[in-house]
Amino acid sequence: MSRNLPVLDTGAANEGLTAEEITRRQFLQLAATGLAVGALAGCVEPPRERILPYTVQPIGVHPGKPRYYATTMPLGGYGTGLLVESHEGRPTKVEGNPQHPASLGAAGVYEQASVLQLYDPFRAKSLRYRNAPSTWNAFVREFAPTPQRAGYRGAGLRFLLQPTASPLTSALLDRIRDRYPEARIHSYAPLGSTTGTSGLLRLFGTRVQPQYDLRNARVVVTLDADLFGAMPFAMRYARQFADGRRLANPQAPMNRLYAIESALSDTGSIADHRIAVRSADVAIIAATLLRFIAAESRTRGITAPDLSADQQAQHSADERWRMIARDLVANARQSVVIPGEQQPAAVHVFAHAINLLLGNIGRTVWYTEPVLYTTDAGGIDALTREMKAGEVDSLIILGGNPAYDTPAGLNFRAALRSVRLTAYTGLYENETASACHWFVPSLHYLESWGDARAYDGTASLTQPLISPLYDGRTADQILALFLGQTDYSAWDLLRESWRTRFTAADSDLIWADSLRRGVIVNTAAAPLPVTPDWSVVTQTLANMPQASDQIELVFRQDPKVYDGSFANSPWLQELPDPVTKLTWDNAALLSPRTAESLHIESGDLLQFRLQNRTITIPALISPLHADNSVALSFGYGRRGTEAIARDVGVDVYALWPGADQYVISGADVSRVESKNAHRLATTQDHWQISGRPVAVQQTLNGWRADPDFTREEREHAEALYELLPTAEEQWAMTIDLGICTGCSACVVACQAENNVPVVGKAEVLNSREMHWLRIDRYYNAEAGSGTITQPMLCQHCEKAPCEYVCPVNATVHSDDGLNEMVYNRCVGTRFCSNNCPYKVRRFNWYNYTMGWSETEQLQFNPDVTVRARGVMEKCTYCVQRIREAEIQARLENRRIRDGEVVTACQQACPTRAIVFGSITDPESQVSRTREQSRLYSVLNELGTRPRTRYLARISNPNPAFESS
Amino acid sequence: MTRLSPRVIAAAFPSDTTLVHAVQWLRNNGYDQLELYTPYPIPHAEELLTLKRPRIPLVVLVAGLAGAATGFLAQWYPNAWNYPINVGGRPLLSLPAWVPITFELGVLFGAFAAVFAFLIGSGLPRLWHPLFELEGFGHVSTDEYWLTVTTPDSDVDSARIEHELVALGASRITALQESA
Amino acid sequence: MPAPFPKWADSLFRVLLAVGLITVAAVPLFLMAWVRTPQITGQFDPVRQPVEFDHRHHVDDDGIDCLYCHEQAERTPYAGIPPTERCLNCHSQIWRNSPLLEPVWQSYFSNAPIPWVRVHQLPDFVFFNHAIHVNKGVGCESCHGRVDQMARVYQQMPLTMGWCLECHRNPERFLRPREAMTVMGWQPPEPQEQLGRELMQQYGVQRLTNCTTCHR
Amino acid sequence: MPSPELLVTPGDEELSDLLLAPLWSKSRIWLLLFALTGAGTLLLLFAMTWTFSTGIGSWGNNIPNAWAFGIINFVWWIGIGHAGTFISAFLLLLQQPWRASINRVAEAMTLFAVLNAALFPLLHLGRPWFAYWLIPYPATMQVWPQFRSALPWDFAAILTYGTVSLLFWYVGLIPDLATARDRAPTRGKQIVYGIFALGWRGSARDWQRHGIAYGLLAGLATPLVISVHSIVSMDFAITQLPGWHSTIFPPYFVAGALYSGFAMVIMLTIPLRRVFRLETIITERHLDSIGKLALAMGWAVIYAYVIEAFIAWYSGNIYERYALLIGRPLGPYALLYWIMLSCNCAAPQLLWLRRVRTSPLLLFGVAALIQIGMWLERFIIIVSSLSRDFLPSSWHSYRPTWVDLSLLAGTISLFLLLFLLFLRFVPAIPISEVKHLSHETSRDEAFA
Repeated sequence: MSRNLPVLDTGAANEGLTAEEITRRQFLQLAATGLAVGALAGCVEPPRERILPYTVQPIGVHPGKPRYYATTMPLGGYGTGLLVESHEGRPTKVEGNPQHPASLGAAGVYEQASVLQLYDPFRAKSLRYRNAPSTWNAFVREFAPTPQRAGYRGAGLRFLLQPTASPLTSALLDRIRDRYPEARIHSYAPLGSTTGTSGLLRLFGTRVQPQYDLRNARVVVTLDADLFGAMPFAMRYARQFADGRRLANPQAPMNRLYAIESALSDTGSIADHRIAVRSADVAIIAATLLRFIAAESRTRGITAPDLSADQQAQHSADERWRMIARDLVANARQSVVIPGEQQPAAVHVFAHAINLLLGNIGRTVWYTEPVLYTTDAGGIDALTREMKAGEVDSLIILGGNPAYDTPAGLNFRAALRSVRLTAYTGLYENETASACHWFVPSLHYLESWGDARAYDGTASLTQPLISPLYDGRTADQILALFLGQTDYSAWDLLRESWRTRFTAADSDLIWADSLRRGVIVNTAAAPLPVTPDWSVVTQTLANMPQASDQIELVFRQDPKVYDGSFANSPWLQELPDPVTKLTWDNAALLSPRTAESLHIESGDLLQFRLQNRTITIPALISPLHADNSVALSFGYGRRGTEAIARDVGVDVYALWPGADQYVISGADVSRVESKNAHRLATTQDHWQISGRPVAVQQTLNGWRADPDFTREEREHAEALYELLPTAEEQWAMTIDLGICTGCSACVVACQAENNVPVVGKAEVLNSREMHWLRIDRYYNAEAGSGTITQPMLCQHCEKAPCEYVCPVNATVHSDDGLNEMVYNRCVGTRFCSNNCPYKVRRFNWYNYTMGWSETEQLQFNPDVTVRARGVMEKCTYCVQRIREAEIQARLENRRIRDGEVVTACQQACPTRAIVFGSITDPESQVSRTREQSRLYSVLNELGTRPRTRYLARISNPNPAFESS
Repeated sequence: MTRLSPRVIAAAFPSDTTLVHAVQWLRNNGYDQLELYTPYPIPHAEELLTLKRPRIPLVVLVAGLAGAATGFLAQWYPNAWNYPINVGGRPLLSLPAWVPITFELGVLFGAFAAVFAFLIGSGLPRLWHPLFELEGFGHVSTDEYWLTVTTPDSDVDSARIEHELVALGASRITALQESA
Repeated sequence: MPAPFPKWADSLFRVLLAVGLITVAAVPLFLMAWVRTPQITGQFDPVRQPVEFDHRHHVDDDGIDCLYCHEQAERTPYAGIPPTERCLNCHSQIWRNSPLLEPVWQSYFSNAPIPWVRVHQLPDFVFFNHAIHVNKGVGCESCHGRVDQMARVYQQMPLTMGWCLECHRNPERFLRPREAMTVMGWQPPEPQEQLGRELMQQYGVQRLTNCTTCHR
Repeated sequence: MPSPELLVTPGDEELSDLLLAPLWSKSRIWLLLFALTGAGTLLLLFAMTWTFSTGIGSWGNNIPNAWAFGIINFVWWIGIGHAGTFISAFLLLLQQPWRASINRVAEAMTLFAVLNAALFPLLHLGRPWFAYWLIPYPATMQVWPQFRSALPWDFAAILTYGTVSLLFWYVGLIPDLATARDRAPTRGKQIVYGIFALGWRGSARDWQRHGIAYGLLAGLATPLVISVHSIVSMDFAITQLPGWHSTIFPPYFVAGALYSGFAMVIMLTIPLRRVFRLETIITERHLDSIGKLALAMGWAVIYAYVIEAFIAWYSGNIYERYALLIGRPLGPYALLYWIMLSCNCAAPQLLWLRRVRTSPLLLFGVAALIQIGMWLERFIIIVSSLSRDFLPSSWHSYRPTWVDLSLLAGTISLFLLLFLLFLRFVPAIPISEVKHLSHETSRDEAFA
């Protein structure tokens, strides 16, 4: 409870690291004493608590009132702007920054989970040199002399960074290249594919980065691209796409999405046409599309090169490609074809050739200079080669985890041994840390100063919300060492670098403004004019590989642990995979037919052999997966000191042949005979909706034919008797299934906001996961889309079945229409759960929260009771936020404004699929959604009168497909 | 004439039939202050001694109704009056839901009433009783059939009674002064 | 075999029986009474503080207003415990050498908080917001009692849920004008019930008995 | 002609001694059984301690299967209890003389079964230490129980049922305790039984009041026993869960309860008469009659099954249809379902044969099958309905843990343990009633 919280400020929050700062040890002790009493007390009186006031109270700090600070989280080299909630100097919750282009107010699973990573008890706490604890001063002594060494031009000096767009880091790197001409700077991240840039380099002759805008795209085609999941800027794309299908009525215009991919992705699950093909075949399909479009365009008198000359690939036999091509041409200048980042260069060439033909450039697509810092030093393979050749004297690894996440084919770990001196900085003492001489804990972005650029180049600042918990440094500080700036704090470096950038006059003003906004205005990259070289296209077309149907392996980003850097986050480990609903594991995904041909079932162990490397991994059959394709996700099978990630799942890097080689054919697959199959903890076992009116959907034409098709599921008979809530506000929620991609940001957001515990694999296997909000996913062959995802949370029924069966009044109805769950009154009969037709209630079978470490408890939301063993819990519509707003409104003697109360899930949702508000205000957003004709209640016939209603999903399939 | 303290004669019989005959004789001769002690309820005892039925059923009825009332109030007061809460949109006065407990408490009270009425009416528990002091009274619960008759203290009477009871098959006869 | 029991056994047995029945009935009654005693509610137990701060003196003699130290009461959920500097606003001038102030100076110079002991402690699942109560006409005294008469502060009210409900159900019985918020021993100028109803109108006070009003 | 309730009409004294014999004599076999059941009871205590200390999580329950073994056992035990009250109270009102020799055994069974049943609602709570919140009392928080829920009904029903059964049993017992007092071989026993006999002297007036009170208790117990299992059935019927939400539940459950109850009476009396040589007191006539009752109840249950399925189909409700017509016969618990049907519907048909009803061995076998079948019935009703309800997304099956199993085994042991103690220290056959009966029969013979 915040009341029990030690009232003190780390001071780091806004005005730099001032003298106000209190040491980490004190901070933790005090904070912990405040939180130790976090759980429901039984009948016993707790001991007298202490209250620790400030000695000198900082201006504007009101204990008990959270404060919000804008900052930026770097991921995959790009920054996402965030607003972070802070209670007495404890960051507790991450929200999106509406002003930031990558966020637009939303925050995805990684952003949401990052706050827990800050408090991860397994983070590295101190420096180390050769397995012995060391100090920063010792580290400085080791490297500070380097710049002084007369005549030393950096021979044998190598830096390995993760891809970064940080202006500060870039500036430092430039200076380092000036100071050490012979030093080389390499950047590597397993998912940092370079095929796209090289493809465009070939097509345009310059290094460019494509920028997409879906706002005025009527037709979108993705070529193995997880537009709304894995790609940078995914949240922005999702929002833009959703804006194209927020249908108020059947006549509203609607965009159309074709997803051509192997493994089902968030993008595929919301696509109007999801076409499953081997990733290896995407190139051929792209080529086919290109040919059709070229031909198609010429028939319409649009000038386009003749590409039909050379041999037809067999995929062109498939009518669907022709139809897609027609659809694209019909929507020329307002369509876009987007290639997957992990697809080979050829696909990028074709995709952008198509966009050129369609005249999309400048409308839905344009090009800018690459935002990421690039050198011509070559990638990880070049570096490894040099290391093996003994050309590397000292290697400085800034972040990442190359000893783990580099392709086994390179054998980077072994190469490290042939380097005289290696230093590594990272959050954890992971595989790389143990392989290097020096280890320096790095700072979490929530405790460090820095900057970043978004995918479109927009720059923004990273400011700390808390003083460093452990003895860490930023990568920039280490780089500065090599420039002789030994005792510079991250703040000094940052402020200095920006002072030069801002116009000197009002530099400080801009600085303050940028900190407050969370973005630095007008810093987006400018569009570059490009001229394509069509001969490149024809060449590429000419030497296309032949399509085959041998089994391919697809190496991909994991939707939960990214490339492994989030593997130690309990939230993400327990987050059900958006598609497979798998937790605490990774598995080889394959289609039912492929599984059949291999005679395996889910849970059977598969062995993959590729160039004398083998891994053994459980199989998981995923409907709608492409045949003869196996998807393997990175990031598991960790061996570092991160206890939670340790030995969870299987390390597929061990099979990965080489950087940028994400799709591999020719691996041999065999079933491993074993007594008991591996138990995969999935949170949803039944994937058929079996004709039940649960997740309702309709095609656009179907809707136009019958505008009121949900009437059965909306209208309810009059009740014999009823007691209706009477308060001024009546809370309700509407969820638009038409734009829910199932990305699961809401699930983690809810977990973070409401202190929802993590239970572990064993408990998940017994269906005891605690998520208040889950995302149900059903497969359905009938309708246009392959699947439908449905966020399922407490429906807050006006005639709640759970309430009248509770023997102790522990779950009752509030005057403002909430289904209240009173933890401290609950005796745990679980009768309510039995009578909940939506099964959204969760039970504390054990004392799940008690296992949390001192630091993790710092993340607890002080406005929400931490539940103890034996009580029921469930979604409360974030009642703590409602009451907060209510009190504020009453203090000001006014009504609560529409949009003043925002639930955690609503706030996180990238597509704004969740709308919340009061239905007593006819003008409120939620009231308006409830007037729509596709509104319905789940299990309407039960007469529970849910306050949570859904808008049926409308899909927009190509009529041509249905006719054929 | 002065009132003399009465005396009690207790007689044991081997069988219920002999006992019944003895009783009939005593009643016919006007000795009405009788009590029988038997291992099991012998048939027709009521008629023999012309006992009137105790009012236990009435007591049970009243108690039962009281119980039911208690049960009803114990539900109405908390849920409809003292802390009215909207539960599942159901009306505060959810009468049908209150039937079971109302009934159960009626039964409970009734049952207790029945037991207490029986115990109090029979003056139980009573661990000690003058009869327990009598030789062989223990057989009453097994295989002997006893009667006690209270007589005015006149040797004539008692002698006559005792003699007659023996004739009627009494296996054992004891006389004792009734204490108050 | 003799008669099973002597005469006296009878009366003894009945007495024992009676005693047994009475205890069975009495135990729950006793418990219900017991949980209402200060021993359980924690009332009237003066708490020793790290600093011998005498409210009686500061409030009564010096006439310092509650809000001078607990200045957040009107604006935030927590009334706020004054920062050390606040004590020194005065005591850097007067009584500066008093030994009683030793811990205060220590805190000030070492920049370490004074570990005050909490007096009014609600369970962790209860969320109480000072601002809204104070602004809607609930006086300090109503919950904290006559602090002006306490050398060492103690909890005067039972702070049980039932006690809270008394006011949440019938605010009119307890409300007072905002001006009189911090007055100790305030007496309603007109009949409380009537005044209360007026104030409820004026401040827009509601009768809140929803669970989530306090439990979240 | 039907075989009489008593094969012999011994003299009062012999009869008393025969029926009191177990109280005075020690037997090796009794000690052995006592040790066995005692061990089982220790297991129960261990499992209970484990549950309380580590949490209800140690059971196999989950969401959606929030109720499982705990409630299954509860319903099973409370059901078994019913036959006792039925035999002693209902048959008393119907003046069935044959009840005399077995009613006390049946009542004892009821008591112990109810005791076991009462354990589970407490055990299965998430926070058992707050169980008293189900009682309406003036709390300092001024919050009350919620009486629209069936659980407070349950609480009241079981409380009443347990108490009334105890009173009924004890009132019936008083005269026999007096006999025990007067036949006691030692002073000690005389005093103990004397105290419990409350000074019963068996005067005509006492007998009269005793008779009336006993009759009234029977009159109260009979509707009570019907109400109790009806209320238990409402724990399920008042919900809207397919497979629970059904108006036939009250009669259905009462019938099922009596069904398993009679089976238990059979399973107890058959060894009892054998061990204590009571064939002359508990005669084939008794077995025969209970057998018939069991058969009748079997048919009542079969009827309920049929109606349940028919209504599910007739309602046209897809959820009901799935739960009863697909989920049960074909779902994850199909095997148990079919075993249940064969135990509850097929097996009892043997009872049509008099030979089966009167042969202790066969009858015992059938009873055992019914017992298993009825436990499975509760499993099917509860688990198969919960594990697959409305939203396919939340479907999940259930598997018991060692704690669940220990609790079941433990309560069975406790039940037998208590029953053994009962046989050893309480006149298991109502002496005065049997005497009464024997005198009547002899009188009948005299008139004949």
